[in-house]
Amino acid sequence: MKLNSFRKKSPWILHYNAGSCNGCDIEILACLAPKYDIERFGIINTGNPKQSDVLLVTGPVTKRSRERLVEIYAQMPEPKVVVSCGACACTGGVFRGMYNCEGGIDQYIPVDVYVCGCGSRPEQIIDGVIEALAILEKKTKDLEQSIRLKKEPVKEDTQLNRRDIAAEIKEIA
Amino acid sequence: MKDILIPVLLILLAPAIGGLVYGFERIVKARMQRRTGPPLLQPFYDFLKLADKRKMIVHSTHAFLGIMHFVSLWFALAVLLLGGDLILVIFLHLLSTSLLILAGYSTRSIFSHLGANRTAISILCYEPVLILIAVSAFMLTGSFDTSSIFNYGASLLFKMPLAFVALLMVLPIKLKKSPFDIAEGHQEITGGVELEFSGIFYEAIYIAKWLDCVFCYTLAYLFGANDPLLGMGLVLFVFLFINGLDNSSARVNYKQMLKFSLVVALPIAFINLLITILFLQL
Amino acid sequence: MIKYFTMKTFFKAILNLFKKPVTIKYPFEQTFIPDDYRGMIGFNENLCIWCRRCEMACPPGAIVFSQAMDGKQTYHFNRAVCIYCSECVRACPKEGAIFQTNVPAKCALKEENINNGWNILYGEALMSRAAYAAEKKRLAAEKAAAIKTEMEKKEAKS
Amino acid sequence: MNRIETSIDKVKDDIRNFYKPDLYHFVVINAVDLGEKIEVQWFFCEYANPSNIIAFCVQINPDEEIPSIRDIVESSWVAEAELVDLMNIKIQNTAKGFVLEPDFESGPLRKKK
Amino acid sequence: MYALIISLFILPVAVSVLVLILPKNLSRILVIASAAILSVISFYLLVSIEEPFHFGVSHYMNEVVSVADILLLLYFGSVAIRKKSWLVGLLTVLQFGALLYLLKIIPEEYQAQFTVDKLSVFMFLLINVISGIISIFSLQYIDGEDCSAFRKKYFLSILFWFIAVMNIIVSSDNMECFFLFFELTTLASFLFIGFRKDEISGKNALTALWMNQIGGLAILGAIFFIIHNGYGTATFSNLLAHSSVPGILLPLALLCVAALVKGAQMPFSKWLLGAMVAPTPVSALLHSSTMVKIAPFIILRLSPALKGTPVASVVIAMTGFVFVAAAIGALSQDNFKRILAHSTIALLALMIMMAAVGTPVTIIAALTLVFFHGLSKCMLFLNAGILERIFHFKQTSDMDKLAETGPFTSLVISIGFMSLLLPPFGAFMGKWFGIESLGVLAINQKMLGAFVIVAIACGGAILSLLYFKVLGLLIARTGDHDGVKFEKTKPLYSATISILLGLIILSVLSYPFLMSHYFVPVASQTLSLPIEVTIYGWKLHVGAMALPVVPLLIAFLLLPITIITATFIRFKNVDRVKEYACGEKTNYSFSSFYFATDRATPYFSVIGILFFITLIVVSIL
Amino acid sequence: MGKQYEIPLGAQHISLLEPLHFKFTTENEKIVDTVANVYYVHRGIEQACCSKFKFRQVSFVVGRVCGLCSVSHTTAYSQVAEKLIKIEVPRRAKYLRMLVIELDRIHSHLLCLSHVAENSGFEALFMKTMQYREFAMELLEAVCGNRIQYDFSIVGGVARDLKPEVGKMILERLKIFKPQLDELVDIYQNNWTLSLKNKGVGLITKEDALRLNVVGPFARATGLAADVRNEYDDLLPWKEVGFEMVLDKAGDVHARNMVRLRELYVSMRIIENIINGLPESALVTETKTFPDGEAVARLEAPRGELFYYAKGNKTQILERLKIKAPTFSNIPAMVEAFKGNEYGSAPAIIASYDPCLSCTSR
Ligand code: SF4
Ligand code: SF4
Ligand code: SF4
Ligand code: SF4
Ligand code: SF4
Ligand code: SF4
Ligand code: SF4
Repeated sequence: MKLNSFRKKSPWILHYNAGSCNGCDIEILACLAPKYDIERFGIINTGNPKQSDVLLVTGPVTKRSRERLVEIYAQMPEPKVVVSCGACACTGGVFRGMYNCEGGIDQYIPVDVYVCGCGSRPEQIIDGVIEALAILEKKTKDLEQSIRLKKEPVKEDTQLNRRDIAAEIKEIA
Repeated sequence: MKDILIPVLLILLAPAIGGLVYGFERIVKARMQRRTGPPLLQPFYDFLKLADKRKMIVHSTHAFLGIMHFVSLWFALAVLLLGGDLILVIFLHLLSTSLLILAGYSTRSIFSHLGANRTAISILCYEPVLILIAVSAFMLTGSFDTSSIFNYGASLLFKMPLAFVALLMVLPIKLKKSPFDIAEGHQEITGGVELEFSGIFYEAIYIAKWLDCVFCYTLAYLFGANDPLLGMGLVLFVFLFINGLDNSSARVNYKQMLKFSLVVALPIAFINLLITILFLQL
Repeated sequence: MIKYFTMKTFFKAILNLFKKPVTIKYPFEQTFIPDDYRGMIGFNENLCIWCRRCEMACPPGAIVFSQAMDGKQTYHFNRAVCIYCSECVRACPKEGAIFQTNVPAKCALKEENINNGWNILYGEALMSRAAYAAEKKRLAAEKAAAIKTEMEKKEAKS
Repeated sequence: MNRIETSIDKVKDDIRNFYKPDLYHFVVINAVDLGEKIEVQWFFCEYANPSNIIAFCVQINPDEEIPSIRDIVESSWVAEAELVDLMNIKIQNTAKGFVLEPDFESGPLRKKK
Repeated sequence: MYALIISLFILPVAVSVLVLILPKNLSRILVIASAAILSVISFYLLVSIEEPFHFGVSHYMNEVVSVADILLLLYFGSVAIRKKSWLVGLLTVLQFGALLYLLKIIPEEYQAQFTVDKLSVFMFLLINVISGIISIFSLQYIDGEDCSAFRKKYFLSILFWFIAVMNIIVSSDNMECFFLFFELTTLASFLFIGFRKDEISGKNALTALWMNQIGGLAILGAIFFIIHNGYGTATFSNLLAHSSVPGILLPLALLCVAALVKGAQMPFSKWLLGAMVAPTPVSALLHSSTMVKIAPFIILRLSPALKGTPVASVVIAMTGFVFVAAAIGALSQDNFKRILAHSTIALLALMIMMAAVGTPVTIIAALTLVFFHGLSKCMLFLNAGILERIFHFKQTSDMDKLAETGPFTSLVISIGFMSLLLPPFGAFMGKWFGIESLGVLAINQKMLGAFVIVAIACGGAILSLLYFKVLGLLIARTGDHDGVKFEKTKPLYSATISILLGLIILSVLSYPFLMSHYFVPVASQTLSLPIEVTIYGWKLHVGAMALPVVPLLIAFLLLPITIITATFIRFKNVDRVKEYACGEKTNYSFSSFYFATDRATPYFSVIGILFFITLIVVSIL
Repeated sequence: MGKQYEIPLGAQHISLLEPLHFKFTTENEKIVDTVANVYYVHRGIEQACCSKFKFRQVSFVVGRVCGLCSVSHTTAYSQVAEKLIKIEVPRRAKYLRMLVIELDRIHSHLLCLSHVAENSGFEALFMKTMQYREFAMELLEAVCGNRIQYDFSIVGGVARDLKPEVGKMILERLKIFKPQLDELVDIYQNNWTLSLKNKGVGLITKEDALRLNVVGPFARATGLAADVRNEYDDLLPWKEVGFEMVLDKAGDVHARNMVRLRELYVSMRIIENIINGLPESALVTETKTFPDGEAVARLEAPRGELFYYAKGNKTQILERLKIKAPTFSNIPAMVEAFKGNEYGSAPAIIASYDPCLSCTSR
């Protein structure tokens, strides 16, 4: 495990429940608890999108949650990663195709890590977050590089990202 | 020369020291909850990370006030460490806090507002007590300068233990520790004033928190000032006390806090002042 | 007010400092998983009789069979759709064809395209089956037609 | 389960005569689409003899307005609001949009014609 | 010199007559010019007067004063009859009787009626500069008033007449004369408050009248006791000369009562609060440089005699109480002007307290407070006028859009409030000195010292809370706008405000200079003590006290610059996001804490009355 | 503008596990009015259960109505489905169902308590409760094969048997848990700051409870004896295994905490009794009939009465399934109980309702 190399980062998580059954949410809570204690990795559950790096989403995104999810995602500063927790957040799980939900959060925001399981064990969530940390680091580097090389990076992170990177490029030029 | 050198070094290193204290505090907190906790240098990792984030602000006034909060707090700390006038230090601290409060008010964000409201209330809770303690110290030493406390023959702790008790009561308010962490009230107002800061701008607030740690522990140290060992012991005691308290109490609401401070802490400080004036004066 | 100073919790908290944390070192040490943990679904192609009952029983549709034109079926399973209810195992008439392991599913990365990919695969699988069925029907019809023409021919001959 | 069949005009009075807050527990209001008609059921149970579940059943046409029992059973507003959205029926003094987005037209629990 | 001082008395009177007759444009020019001239004269006096300058006008003056006194009382009597106010009537009758008796017993000998020392000059400067600015401001303001053209002129006329009265009052030494002008200010405030002629104005004007009349009565009483007990003539200088005579306490106490009444200390705060109904320049005038400032002035005058007496102790205790009580009272207010008024009462209490303590440092603190409070309050009240006239609101709760609609006004008001609250502004300096020097006080008067320190600490904290409440509303804004475009106000408005703003910032920046060259000489002359000012290390030593100048200077730079920069700064290349509202998009309404502290007012009044009684009782014992 | 603040709480808020939105109108942080929006989690399960899923699959779907008392949902559904297909469940299956329900209750109550502690700003107690709660999760994992979403009850019986060694393990762990529970009771009862935050807060009287038809620990904390376990002897033999009703009088947050804590003792006793007296029989009753007719079933989930109504039409797919969750009944009372409290207490009050909106909105 090369975990030590990730330790120089401090991912702060934001948890949003987009209509899940609470199953995965309580497992996220369990991750914070002494037995799993994800603060070992410097993780804090901030509850504040503006200071978070990792968005942990559960639930299949109901129609009413959709706008809130996107809003919260937009308020998080890059670099950020999204971890979808549990089958229903990944793909809709058992709720696929129900009339009021959308079948997976990646229909609305780009997801980096999918944590499987229904409900996912805390171990799985930790694995997912650690996976996310690597991506976070890579994204940070990409962002730096893109500023240095004055070129557009990370394709997948949509318009939002591109706009501010363009601004930074202008600044350097 | 040496007199100046050490404080100056301390001042320059204050954020680093504060960061370490903060990191240590997080570990202690975790241990008190039977967790492993983050590594000691975690605050610095946070620091590095925050610097990397995309810069996002609500508006410039808000962000700028946040930065100035940090600057002025550092300045207040510098005056304290350089042995400046205690009352002035308290007011300079008020100044820095007020910048934070204004930052909170400057956005149209509910929680930020509530946080600012509550911070303003908490000023009401601790400022008079601190002033009374400072005046008591003056009564003993004959000067408001912190340096004179160092030069005073005995430790303040033994001369005015009640003042120390009062200090113990208001420090959790200042450090935003349970049961008086109402200004931050994570589960209620998600951080209050800090809420709208992000990235590098949050960094200023974050480090200001570390500086606040140093500030408060320095106040505690003053009670054992002429005996460094006692001073350190006091700091350790205060540290344990505050964290122990933090981990064994729920958050009260602001009215209860106000009541507590005005009915318990303030009278204690006042009695201490009276005792000092009546019996102990030079 | 007096109670404030007689807080048992306070001293307990201080004492906790000297106790060992209960935290497990998860990513560095594996945790205990019971043998009958409901983990990944395994599939044994050799035992399967391709009855598709598991697919039928699966609530979220995490199992899909696609079918090639030669009639060979392929089993697809999506670990991000599966809710690990083991209903498929219960539904299977052939013991061991489909079974549940105690390995929790690994998380998937973006590259795996686990959601949209599955949607596409699902559609394709259904199409392939429809195509196979149509093909089969066509063949059967052809065969029937051939037989019919043959019969007619025979009839005509006779 | 005791079904008490009644009619839309009488149901409110029936419930008013029947319901005593300290004797009966209001459970929920349910509706079932029977095709042509919709059956609405008000469920109560007795605190003293809990196995005794009483259901006031009324069959209505989909466009009829159902009386609200909010003035008898205060807590019935949630159930009523939900029914309005999910069954697409009318209940006195109850607006759409509590459960579903206000622009969601059809009642999802109705049978598709 | 003499001519200059007299011109300070005559010129405003002349202007006050001229504005009544001159056409509008001419009178405008006249007002502006005379405001400038008055300021220049008082500035020149400041530089030139070294020793106290005694002079008297011809001895007809005494007769004139007596006649004027009687005429004034007759007018009050007519008011009492017209308004059917038995209280005013009673007080007038009492005053009349006392006056007549006094006229009989006052020994007929010539004496200098006027003394102009540094304290008077200090007041001159404050009065003339600030009132001048206010008069210029009112030119514009009164234009928008809904009244006849004559009344507009009449308003300006009283204003200048008031300036003259103030100028005389701070330089008069003779108490009889002092009484006359004291009551003339009462009259002025009565006319001002009643200016709008509606029911509330009338009622409040009457309240102001009778309350201030009590002060007048107290002065008459003081004169009576001085003469009756045979301490010589009824002049301030004579009083100070006799300060060690035991029975002198009673007249001192009575004069203190007069001061406390003018200073609107509880329970007499009502008249000042009632004065809000008058046009806003009046409030500015009453609160900043004139009227209420008579209170600290009297106490400052008397402080050498007062120092260390039981009377001083009672005054200190009382003002300590008022400081907290007024601060608490202010918390419940929502009206901008009322908040200002309450804070005036609180700060006046602080000034009086400082003056009553009477050590060099506290005198300097009192002077500092008087000076900076005058500037800040004037600016704030003028802004209150602008808010009414341009933005059309009076409640603080409406101010939350101000940062966007009126960035300049909001900036100015913010600075005004900060100058009442935060280091390094003057008001803060006053508070700070207060605490530090009261520490010294506590060495002698232990209990009192302790009590007052608590009062200042708490009152200060409560006041901060109050100011935060307002500042918070002022600074609220949504998002950035490119560049700050100041709102358009009337030229006279922005000119006066800018001058005041400049003065505040200038005086804050030059505070160490002001202190050593302005406040210290005044204080030392008032106390007739030499006060040493030295700079040693990074500290400025004033008498026994040391000011850390360097940290202060840095604080000087830190705060104003922060606030001003915060208004103008625009971060480049930084993205803007919306506020966090739990992911929801609806708008929510805001407000700040409010405190229903007005319930406590009756109790405060009772305590205040008790203090007044104690004051008299202590002085008799 | 004026003296009133409107404070949003939710949809995303750190003190909430679930998206629900409260809009508090406050004066000086004192709540004067509350508006609640609780339908963020509406997914359309009822409709899906009577159109998309076969009636046997439905028990897995209704489990996902909510992860916290998924076993209650599956059991309640199984009961109603068994009534429709007219079969009797084997005794051992009934006992095992009760076992898992009680284990689930332990973890659910502890979760709720920890959440109350967290929202009262008592992080250490949150951590402690969560730490002690882990044993229940481990036991559930051992019994059902998953930490949440047990999928244990299926139509006709239960999905898996209890291994004897697991039974032994449960008894051992309960022994360890007992002193821990005593410790928790001590803290929740006696901690001064916590009682400041919890006593007299979020008050609902017995009259209110009757008027607003409150259920579950919420109702029992007011003194209203409403516990389905007391009632339905025919479906699950609660009385046999030693059920006792726990009541309190105060009706505030503290009383709710105490009711939950004391119920844990009852649950522990029930579990012990079940394991000691587990009858031998088959696990599932097989049948090939399809559901027909109407039936209702009630079950005491950790948060209160769960009510299922089902109607079959002799096909694989149900005609109608109605789920009435406990929180659904409590919403009217929830909205009322805020009035007059400090905003600072609101998160704790919310947590003390133990709101679970995923089944309210389904
Ligand atoms: S994945 Fe399963 S357990 Fe997790 S939230 Fe979704 S339905 Fe619940
Ligand atoms: S492109 Fe225009 S409309 Fe779209 S996000 Fe940017 S600023 Fe807004
Ligand atoms: S019931 Fe299902 S498995 Fe059996 S023949 Fe029909 S489709 Fe195939
Ligand atoms: S375990 Fe359940 S969800 Fe997973 S494949 Fe089998 S039947 Fe489908
Ligand atoms: S049910 Fe069993 S035998 Fe049938 S297709 Fe599935 S795995 Fe194969
Ligand atoms: S685009 Fe947005 S931030 Fe910019 S001026 Fe318009 S409203 Fe303000
Ligand atoms: S009451 Fe809550 S925990 Fe229970 S099923 Fe409903 S949502 Fe889940």
